[in-house]
Amino acid sequence: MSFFSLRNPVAKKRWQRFRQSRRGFYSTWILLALTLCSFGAELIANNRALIVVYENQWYFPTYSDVNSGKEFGLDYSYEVNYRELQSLLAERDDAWVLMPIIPFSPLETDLIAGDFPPHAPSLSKDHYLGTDTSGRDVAARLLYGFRTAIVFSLLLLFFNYAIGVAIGCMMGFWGGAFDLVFQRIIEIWSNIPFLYVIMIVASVITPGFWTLLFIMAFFGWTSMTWYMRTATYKEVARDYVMAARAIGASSSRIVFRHILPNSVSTLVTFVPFSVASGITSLTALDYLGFGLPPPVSSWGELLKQGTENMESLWLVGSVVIAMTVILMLVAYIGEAIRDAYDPRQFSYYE
Amino acid sequence: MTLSNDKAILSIDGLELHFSQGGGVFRGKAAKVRAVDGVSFELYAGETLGLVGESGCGKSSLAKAILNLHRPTAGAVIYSNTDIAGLSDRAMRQYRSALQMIFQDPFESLNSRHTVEVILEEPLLIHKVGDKNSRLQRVAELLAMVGLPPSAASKYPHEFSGGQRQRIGIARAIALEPEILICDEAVSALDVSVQAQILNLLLDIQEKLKLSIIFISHDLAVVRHMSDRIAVMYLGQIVEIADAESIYSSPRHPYTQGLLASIPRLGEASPIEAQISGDLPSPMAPPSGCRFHTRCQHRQARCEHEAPSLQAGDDGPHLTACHFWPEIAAKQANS
Amino acid sequence: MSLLSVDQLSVSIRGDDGVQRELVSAISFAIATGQTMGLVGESGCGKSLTAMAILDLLPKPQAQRSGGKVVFNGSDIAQLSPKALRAIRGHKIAVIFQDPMSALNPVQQIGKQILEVLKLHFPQRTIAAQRARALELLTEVGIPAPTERLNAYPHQLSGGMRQRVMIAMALACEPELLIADEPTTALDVTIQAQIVRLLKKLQAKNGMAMLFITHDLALVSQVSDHIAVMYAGKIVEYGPAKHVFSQPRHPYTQSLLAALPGADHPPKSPLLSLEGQVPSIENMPTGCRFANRCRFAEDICRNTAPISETEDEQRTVACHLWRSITP
Amino acid sequence: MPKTLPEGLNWQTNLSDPIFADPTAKRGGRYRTFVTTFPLTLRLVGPDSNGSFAGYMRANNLGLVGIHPNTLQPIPELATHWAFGEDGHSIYFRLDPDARWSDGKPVTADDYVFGLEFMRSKFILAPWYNNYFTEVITDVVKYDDHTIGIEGAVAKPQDEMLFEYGVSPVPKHFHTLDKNWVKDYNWRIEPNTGPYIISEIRKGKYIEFSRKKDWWANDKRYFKYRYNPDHLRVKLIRDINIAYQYFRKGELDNFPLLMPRFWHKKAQGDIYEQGYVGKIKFYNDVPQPISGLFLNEDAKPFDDINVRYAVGHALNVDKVINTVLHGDYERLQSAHDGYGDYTNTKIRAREFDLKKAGDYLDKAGWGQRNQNGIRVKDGKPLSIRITYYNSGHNDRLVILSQEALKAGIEFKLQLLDPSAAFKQIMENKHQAAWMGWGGGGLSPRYWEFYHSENAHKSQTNNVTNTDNPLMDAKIMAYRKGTEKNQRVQLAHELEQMIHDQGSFIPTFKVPYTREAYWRWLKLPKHYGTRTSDSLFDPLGGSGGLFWIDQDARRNILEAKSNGDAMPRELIIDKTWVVTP
Amino acid sequence: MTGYFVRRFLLIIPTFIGITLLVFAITRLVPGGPIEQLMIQAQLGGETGSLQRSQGGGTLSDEQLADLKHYYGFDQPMLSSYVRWLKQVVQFDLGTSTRYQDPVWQIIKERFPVSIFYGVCTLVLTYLVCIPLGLAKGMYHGSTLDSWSSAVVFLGYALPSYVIGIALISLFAGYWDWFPLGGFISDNYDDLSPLGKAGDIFYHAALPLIAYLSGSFAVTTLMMKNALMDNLSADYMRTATAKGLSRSASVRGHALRNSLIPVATSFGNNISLLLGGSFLIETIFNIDGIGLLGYEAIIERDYPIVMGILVISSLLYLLGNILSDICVALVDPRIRFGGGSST
Ligand SMILES: Nc1ncnc2c1ncn2[C@@H]1O[C@H](COP(=O)(O)OP(=O)(O)OP(=O)(O)O)[C@@H](O)[C@H]1O
Ligand SMILES: Nc1ncnc2c1ncn2[C@@H]1O[C@H](COP(=O)(O)OP(=O)(O)OP(=O)(O)O)[C@@H](O)[C@H]1O
Ligand SMILES: [Mg+2]
Ligand SMILES: [Mg+2]
Repeated sequence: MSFFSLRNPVAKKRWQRFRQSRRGFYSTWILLALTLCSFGAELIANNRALIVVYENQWYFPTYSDVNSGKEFGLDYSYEVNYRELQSLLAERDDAWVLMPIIPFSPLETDLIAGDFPPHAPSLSKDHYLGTDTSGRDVAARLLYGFRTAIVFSLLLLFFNYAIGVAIGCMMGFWGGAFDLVFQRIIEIWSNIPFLYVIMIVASVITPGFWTLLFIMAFFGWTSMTWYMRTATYKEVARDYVMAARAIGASSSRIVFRHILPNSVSTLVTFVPFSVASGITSLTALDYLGFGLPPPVSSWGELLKQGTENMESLWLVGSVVIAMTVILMLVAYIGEAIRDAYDPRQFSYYE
Repeated sequence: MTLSNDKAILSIDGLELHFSQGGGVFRGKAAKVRAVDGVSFELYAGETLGLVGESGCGKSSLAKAILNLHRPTAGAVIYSNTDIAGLSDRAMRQYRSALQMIFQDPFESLNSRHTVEVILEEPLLIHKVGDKNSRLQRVAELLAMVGLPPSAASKYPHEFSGGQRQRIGIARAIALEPEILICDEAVSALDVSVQAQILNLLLDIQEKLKLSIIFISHDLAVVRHMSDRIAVMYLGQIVEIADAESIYSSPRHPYTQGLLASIPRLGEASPIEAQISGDLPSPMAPPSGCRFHTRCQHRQARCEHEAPSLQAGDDGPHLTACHFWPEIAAKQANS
Repeated sequence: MSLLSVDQLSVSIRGDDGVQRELVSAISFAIATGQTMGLVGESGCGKSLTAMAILDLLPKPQAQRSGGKVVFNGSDIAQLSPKALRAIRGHKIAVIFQDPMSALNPVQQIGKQILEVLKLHFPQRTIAAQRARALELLTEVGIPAPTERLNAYPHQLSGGMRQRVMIAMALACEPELLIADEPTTALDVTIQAQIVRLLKKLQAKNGMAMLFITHDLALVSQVSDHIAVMYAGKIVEYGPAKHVFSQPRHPYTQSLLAALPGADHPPKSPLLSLEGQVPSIENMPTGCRFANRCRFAEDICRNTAPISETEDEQRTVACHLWRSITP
Repeated sequence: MPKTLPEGLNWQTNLSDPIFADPTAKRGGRYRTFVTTFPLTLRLVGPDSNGSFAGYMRANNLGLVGIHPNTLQPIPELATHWAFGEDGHSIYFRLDPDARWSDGKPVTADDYVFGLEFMRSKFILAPWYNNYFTEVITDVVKYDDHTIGIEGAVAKPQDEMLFEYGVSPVPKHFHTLDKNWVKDYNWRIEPNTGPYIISEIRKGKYIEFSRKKDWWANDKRYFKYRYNPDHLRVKLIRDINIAYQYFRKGELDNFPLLMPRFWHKKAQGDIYEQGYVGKIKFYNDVPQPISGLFLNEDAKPFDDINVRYAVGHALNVDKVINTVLHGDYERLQSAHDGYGDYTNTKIRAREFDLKKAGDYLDKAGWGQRNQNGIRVKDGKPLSIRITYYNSGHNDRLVILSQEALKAGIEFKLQLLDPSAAFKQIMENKHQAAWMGWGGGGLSPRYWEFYHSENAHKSQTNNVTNTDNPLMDAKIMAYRKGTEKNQRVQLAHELEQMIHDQGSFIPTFKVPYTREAYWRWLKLPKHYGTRTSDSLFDPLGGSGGLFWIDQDARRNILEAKSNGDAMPRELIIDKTWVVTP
Repeated sequence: MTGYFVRRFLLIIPTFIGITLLVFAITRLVPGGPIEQLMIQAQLGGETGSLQRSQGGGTLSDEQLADLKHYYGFDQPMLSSYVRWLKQVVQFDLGTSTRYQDPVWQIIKERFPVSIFYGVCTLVLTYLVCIPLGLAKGMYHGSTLDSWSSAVVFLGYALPSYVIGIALISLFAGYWDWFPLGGFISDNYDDLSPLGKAGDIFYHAALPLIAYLSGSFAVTTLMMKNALMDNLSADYMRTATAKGLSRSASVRGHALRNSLIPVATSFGNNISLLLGGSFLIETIFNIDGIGLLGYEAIIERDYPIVMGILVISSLLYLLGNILSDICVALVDPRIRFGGGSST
C-alpha cells in the first residue's frame, strides 16, 4: 500500500511507522520473498531440469513442452526422467543436466528401493523433508501448497473486499431501508452454516480452485461489509463530505472520490487477518476432504496424512511448522499494519 | 449604514429543521431535536449578517438547511424568487454554486487524501468550468487571493496550520464566485492572531467580489467587527435581529443583554452580577412559551405559556421576540 | 515565600518516530498563597504540559519532565515518594482539566467520582459526612437538584454542568493550589461568567492559590493577579496583570492585543495580524523563537536566544529589543 | 408349495465334519472392541439398520443352516435337517426343537411364516427386502411346529439354495406391525437366537453383550467351546487413529492391522518388543471383493474397446502395491477370485505395459500427444474422470495417474462423498468408477454385473453398462444351471469374456487377515479357519473361537508395570494360502 | 429502550425465516438425500469402501420410490413443506430424525449437557484467562511478559485446534498416559462420589478444553489489551491520578470497567458458540456433542437434524446479538439504544 501512494504524506508517515515495528517489517519481507519463491516454484522444486545440454543443444524444459525420452537417446516416448538423465550423462563432458534444488515435482511419486513411503527426510536422496505416504516430496508439496494457499487467500481477499466494500458502502451511504434490509440479509448469510454449505456443494461438484473460491467468497463478504458500513457511516457525517456536497458533487463522486479512499484505510488493517483466515480455512477444508481435489498440493492434505501417520513425524512436523511460521508472519505483519494505521500512542498516568 | 431598503437576495421563511435521533423504518417514534424551529429573515445584497447564539442553539444547522445539505423539515428558502425545495438535482447544484459555505472546522472539512490542487479544482470540475489548464490557472489565482504560496497546491491539508487550512476552505468556497458566502464559525477554532488574518481576508474578499455574507460565530466581539446586521439565536429561534450598532448599544432581549454582559472585556474587573443563570435547556424538550423563560430574571407568568414573536419597536427594523422588552428597557433606564 | 515555585522547568515528549522533543523549555514562575497567575499563549504553546508537569501528570512513557524543579510548600515534587505525591494530589493541589467531556469517567456516577477523592483523603470521615460534603460541593458550584444529580452519569449532564462537577471535585478537599486548565473554553460566555465568579468567591473564602490557564486574554485579565505569556514553549513575558495588558513589552504580546477585534477597532477595519507560523518543533531557531514573525526582528534576534530581563521587581520580558520597541 | 409335507423327502444333516473350535478354551472375561459409528437403531431391518454395528446384531442370530468354515459343507444351526423338493426350487427344514428365543420362548415354524410376512411388510420401510422376499423367495409354509418349507423363484444348485433361500425367523410374539413400527422398535431389543444378549446400552459410548446363562445351542457339536468371553463390550471410538491409542493402552483387546500403514509403521514399539502384544498375519481363502476400475462403456471414450484395453495396460497396479501398499496386497487377476472351482485361474489381468497401451491408443486414433504429453484426438485431450468415494485411496489413485500420464492418459480424480458418488453412478453419469463390491456367496454372480437388462438404467447394477448378447445368453444359462460342473464351465467362459470386454480392470486382493492383540487373547491351534475374515470375531459362523486367559492377563499386566520383557510373538500362518 | 429491544426481537422473525428458508432450500437442492442414503445403506456392507450386492439387486418400482418420498416428505413442493415444517417448529416440534427415528429435539437435548459443558467452560475459561492476561499485558505493554504471552497466544491462534487436539492426545494420553483418551466420563462414573464425579469430568475435559481454548485466547486477550490501553491513556485516568489514586487503584476503579465494553460486545456472539463445538475436536476426543451431530447429519443427509440445529443455533445467534446489546447497555450507561441521544 505504501509503494504507490508514498507521495501522500499520510501514507509516508504510516510507512515510517510500519518500518518502525521491526518484527512486522522483516516479516513482510520474508513473506514477500516466500511468496515470490512460490510463484517461481517450478524453478525450485521440479522434476524437469532447469537446463539440459545435449548434443550441443540447450534445453530449458521448465516451462517448455514435454520432451520425450527419445529426444535424449532413451528408449521411451513419454516424458524424460531428468534425474535419470542426469546420472546417465554424468560421465559425458559434452552433455549435462542442471536440476532444481528440489529435483521432484509435487505430483511425482518417488520410489526408493527397499523402503516404503512415507520416506524419512534424507539429504542424499534429495528429499529434504522426506516424502508423503504416496512417495511425493514433502518439501515440493509444501512449496506448491503454499502457492495455492496464498494465491487462494489473496484472491478470496480480493473478492470478499470487493463485494463487502461495495455493499457496505451502499449501506452506509444510503442508510434507511436499504441498510435495514441488507443488515437482515447479512445476518441471514452469516448464519448459514458455511462449512455445511461447502460440504453440500462439494458433494455435487468436485470443487476446483475457482469453485471453492467462489463458494467461500459467496459467504465471506459479510464481515467486511460490517466494517465498511460503519466506516462509511462515520465518513458520511464528516464535514468534508458535507463540503463536497456543498460544492455540488454528485453521490457517486462523493462515494468514489471522497468516502472510499478515506475509509478503505481502516480495512487495510484487516488484510493480514483475512489472509490468515483464508489460509486456515482452505487448510481445514482440505483436511476434511472438501477442499481441492487430489492430487493438488495442499497443506490440509499433508496435515491429514501427518495426523494419521504420527509416527512419521516429518509429515506433521513440516506442515505444522510451515503453517505456524506463515501465520505468525502474517500476524506480525498485521500488528505492524495496525500500528501504522492507528497512530494512537499508548500512554498511562502514574 | 442601513441596507434594509435594498432588495433581499435570499429570504428565509419559517424555516424548521428537526433531527430525529435514531430514526428508521422499523423504529418507533424517535426523539426530535428541534435544531432550527421557525426562523425567518432576509439577506440583502452586499451585507454581512452576523448570527450569534450559544453553542448548540442551531446556527450550523440553519446554515446547512439553507444550503439544503439537510433538507428542511418545514419552511422555505427563497433564492431569486424560487423556493429551493422544488429544485431538481441539477438546479440544486447550480444553486449551491451561488451559495457557498465555509465550514466550522478547518481540520474536518478538507479531505485529507486530496492535495490542495485537487480540492480547489473539484468545484470547477464539477461545474465544468474551463479546461484543465484554465482550471489550474484559476487554482493558482485562488491561492494567491487567499494569500497562500503557489507551492501550496501540491501539498496535503495536514501540512498546513489551522489558519492556512481555513484559507483553503475559503478559496474553495469562492472558487465558483458565489453571491452568498456562509461563514460558519470560520474563526472560532483559531487563536487570535490567526483569527485576525482570516477576518482581514474575508473583508478583503467581500470588497472584491461584492459578496453577501452570513457570518456565524459565538464570539460577539468578532461578530461586531464583521457585521452590518446581527441576529441573535436562542434554542433554534431568532430572539433579536437588528443593526449591529443598535444591538450593541441597546440590546432589548434579556438574553442578548445577558450575553453582552457576560463577555469579558480586556482591562475590566469582574463581570457584573449575573443576569442569566442556569443551563441551556435541551433542544429535544424546549421549554414552553418563551424558550428563554427558564433562565430569564424578568420572566412573568405569561412567558411560560405564550411564545413571543419577533416585533419591531417604534424605531425601525429592530426586531425583538420578548413580551416585555419595553418594560425591561424602561426599568433599566431608571436604575 | 511563594506556595509554588517552578524553576527552569522543561518538558519533553517522544514522538512516534522515537525522537525526543522539548515542548516546554526552561520556564520559571512562582505563585503565592491567595494569588492567581494567568498563563496565556496561542493554542499548542505548552500551557497544559506545564500545568501537568507540576503534578507529574504527564502521559507516560512519552512525556517526561526533562529538567528543572517544581517546589511546592518547600518540598521538591520530584523528590517525593509516590505515596507522598499521591497525598498531595487532589488534596493540596487539585486540577480542573481542560476538557470536562473526557475528564470524567463516562461509566461512573458523578457522585461516586466526587466521593472517591473524599474517601481517599479523608478516610476517617463517615460515609454520611462525605455524602453531605459532596452535596454541599454540588450546591456550591450551582448545580440544581444536587441530590438527584449525584446518581447521574456524566453524559446525562450538559457541558456546563460537567465542568462544574469537575470543579466540585477539584475543590472537594479545599486545595491550597488549584490548577485550572482552560476551565471555560468549552462553555459559552454566560456560563463562563458564572464559573469565573464561583472560582473567585471560593478563592476569597479559602485563600487558595490558582494557576489559571486560558487563551482568552480578556478573561485572564479579569481573574489574574499576574500573567505569564507563553510562546512556543517559553515564557516571553511575565508581570502583574494590569501592566502586561496595558503596557505590553514583548512584540508577541503586543501583536496578540492588536489582533483582538474590539472597541479600539472600528467595525470592518483591518486588524493587525501576525503573518507566518510558529516554528515547528523539529527546527526551532537558535535565536528568538518569535523572530520569524516579529516586525522588529534584527540579526541578533535570529541568532541569539534572548534571556528574560527583569524590568522591575515584577516584570520580566524575554526580548532583546523590548526597550526600543515599547511604544 | 404342497399343502402337506411331501413323502419321501431325503432328509440330510451333517454332524460328521470336524469341529473347528478348541476344546481347551476357557470361558469368562470381557472382550473389548470398537466401532467408529454408534448404531442409529437396534432394528435389523428398516432405515439405518446397516451400520457397522449391525454386523454384531446379525451375527448374534443363527441361520437355518450354517457353512462349515473349513469344509464349506452345510452344518445344522436352527434346523437340524434339510431336504430338497423335486421341483428344484424348494427346500424343507426340520427345526431344532431346542431352539429358544432369548426370552425363553421356543422358535417355531410360525416365526418363519411370520418372518416372510414381516419382510414383505410395507411398515418396515425396507423396499429391497420387500422385493427380495417377494421376487426371490416366493413362499414359506408351515407343516408342523417344527417343519417348514421354503420356495424360491428359480432353480439353483442345492448348496446355493440352502443359503440363498434361507429365511430368518422373526419372533412373532414381539412385533406389532403398524405404521409406527420403525419408530417404536428403534431401540427395542429384539429376542434373538444367538449366544449373547445385549445387556447394556450407553448411547454414544458403548454397547455391552452378555453371554446367555444357558444358551440352547451351548452343547451342539459345532457351537461347543465357542463364544467364550462372558461379556462383549463394543465401544464407540470415532477415529481409527485414536482407537489405536486405546489399543496401545490396553483398553481394547485387539486391533485389526489390515492396512499396510498400520501393520508396518504403526504397530511398532515397546509393547511389541516387550512381547505383551502379538501380531498375526493369517492367510485365508474367501471370495475376494470385486475391486477395481469400472469403465462406463456408455461414456466416451470407453465405447472404444481399444481405449479400455489401453487403460488396462496403463494402470500400474504393481507400483501401487509396491509403494503405498508395502507389497502386502496382491494383484487381483480376474473379477471373481476366491470362489474355489469357479475361479478361472488362467486369466491374468492386463499388466502395466506402456508399449501395448500406446499401440491400442494409436489404433483408437489417439496417436498425437499435446505439449503436456497427453494424447489428443480431434483436439481433445485423453482425459478420464475417475469417480471414487474413499479419500483413503487418494495415494493409490495419485500414483496410478502419475503412471498413466506416461502412456499419455490424464486421470482427473473426482472424490465424492458416498451418497453423491452413488447417485452419480446410479444415473450413469460416471466415466470410470473406482470401487469395490463385497464378495460373498458360494459362486460368482454375473447377472447383476453384466447382464444387459441391468445396463443403461438408473441403478447401480452393471456399473460398466456392459451390453453383450453373447454374454447375456451365457449368463442366463449360468443362472438357470443347477449342475455344478456345467456352471463352473460357464463361469470360466464368462470370466474370459469379462476379461475380453476390458471394461473392468481388477486391482487388488487381500488374501489374509492381520491383527495385533494383547497376548491374553488366546487362539485355537490353527488360529482360524479357512474362511475367517477376522480372527477375533466374537460372533458369527466362523467366529467366537478365541478366549481370554485371565492368568495370562494378570501376568502381562504385571510384567508391563514392572517393565519385564516377554518373548515376542509374530505369527505368519499360511495354512490356507492359495498358491496361484 | 424497551421499545428498541422489542423491535429487535420482532426483527428476529424475518431473519429467522430467511435463514431457515434458505437452508431448507439448499437441502432440497442437494443430490443424494435420505432416500439415496437409504439405498446406499441397503447396499453398503459394513465398512465404507466396499459396496455389497446383498439382496440380489433389483430396482425399486416407482410406487415404492413414491412411498419413500412420501415418508420423508419429499413429495411436496419445497415451499409448502417448508411452511409445514415452520408450523411444527412454532409448536416446538422439530420433527423426527430420518436416521435416528427419534424426535430431533430429544436427540439434540441428549447432547446438550456435553456441549453446554464445553461451551460454558470454554467461555468462562476464556474470560478468566483473557481478561487478567489482557489486563497485565496492557498495564505492562512492551514488557517481556507481554511479548512472550503474545507469541504463545499467536501460536495457539495459528495452529488449527484439531492439530493441537491430535498432538495433545498422542502425547498426554497416548504416550505419557496422563489423561484419558477421550470420552466425557469414566465408565464407572456412577459409582463415584460427587467430588469424584466432578474430578472425573475435568480429568476427561482437560485435553479437549485446551484444544478448544488454544485458538480462542488470541482475539479476546488482544481485544482486552487494546481496550485497556486505550482507556489507560484516557483523560479520566489522568483525573483519577490527579485525585491521588495509585495506579492499580485507578486501573481497578476506572479503566477496567470501560475496557470490558468491547469484551461485553463480543459476549453475545460467543453465546452462540456455546453449542457450536467443533466436530473435529469432538471426533478426536470422542465427545458426543452437537457439533458432531450436525456434521454427521450433513454427511448422512439427516435434514431434520440439520434444520433443528440450525433453528437452535440461529436463534442463539440472534438472541446473542441482542444480549450483546444488553450487556453493552449494562456496562456502558451512555448507550441508550434506539431512544434519543442524551447529549
Ligand atoms: N446531524 C444531526 N443529527 C442530530 N442532531 C443534530 C445534528 N446536527 C446537529 N444536531 C443537534 O442540533 C442542535 C443544534 O446544533 P448546531 O450544530 O446547529 O448548533 P450550533 O449553533 O452550530 O452550535 P456550535 O456553536 O457548537 O457549532 C444541537 O443540539 C445538536 O446536537
Ligand atoms: N501526549 C502528547 N504526545 C505528543 N505531543 C503532545 C502530547 N501532549 C501535548 N503534545 C504537544 O505538545 C504541545 C503543547 O501542548 P499543550 O497541550 O501543552 O498545549 P496548550 O498550550 O495547552 O494548547 P491548548 O490551548 O490547545 O490547550 C502541542 O504541540 C501538542 O501537540
Ligand atoms: Mg456549529
Ligand atoms: Mg491545553
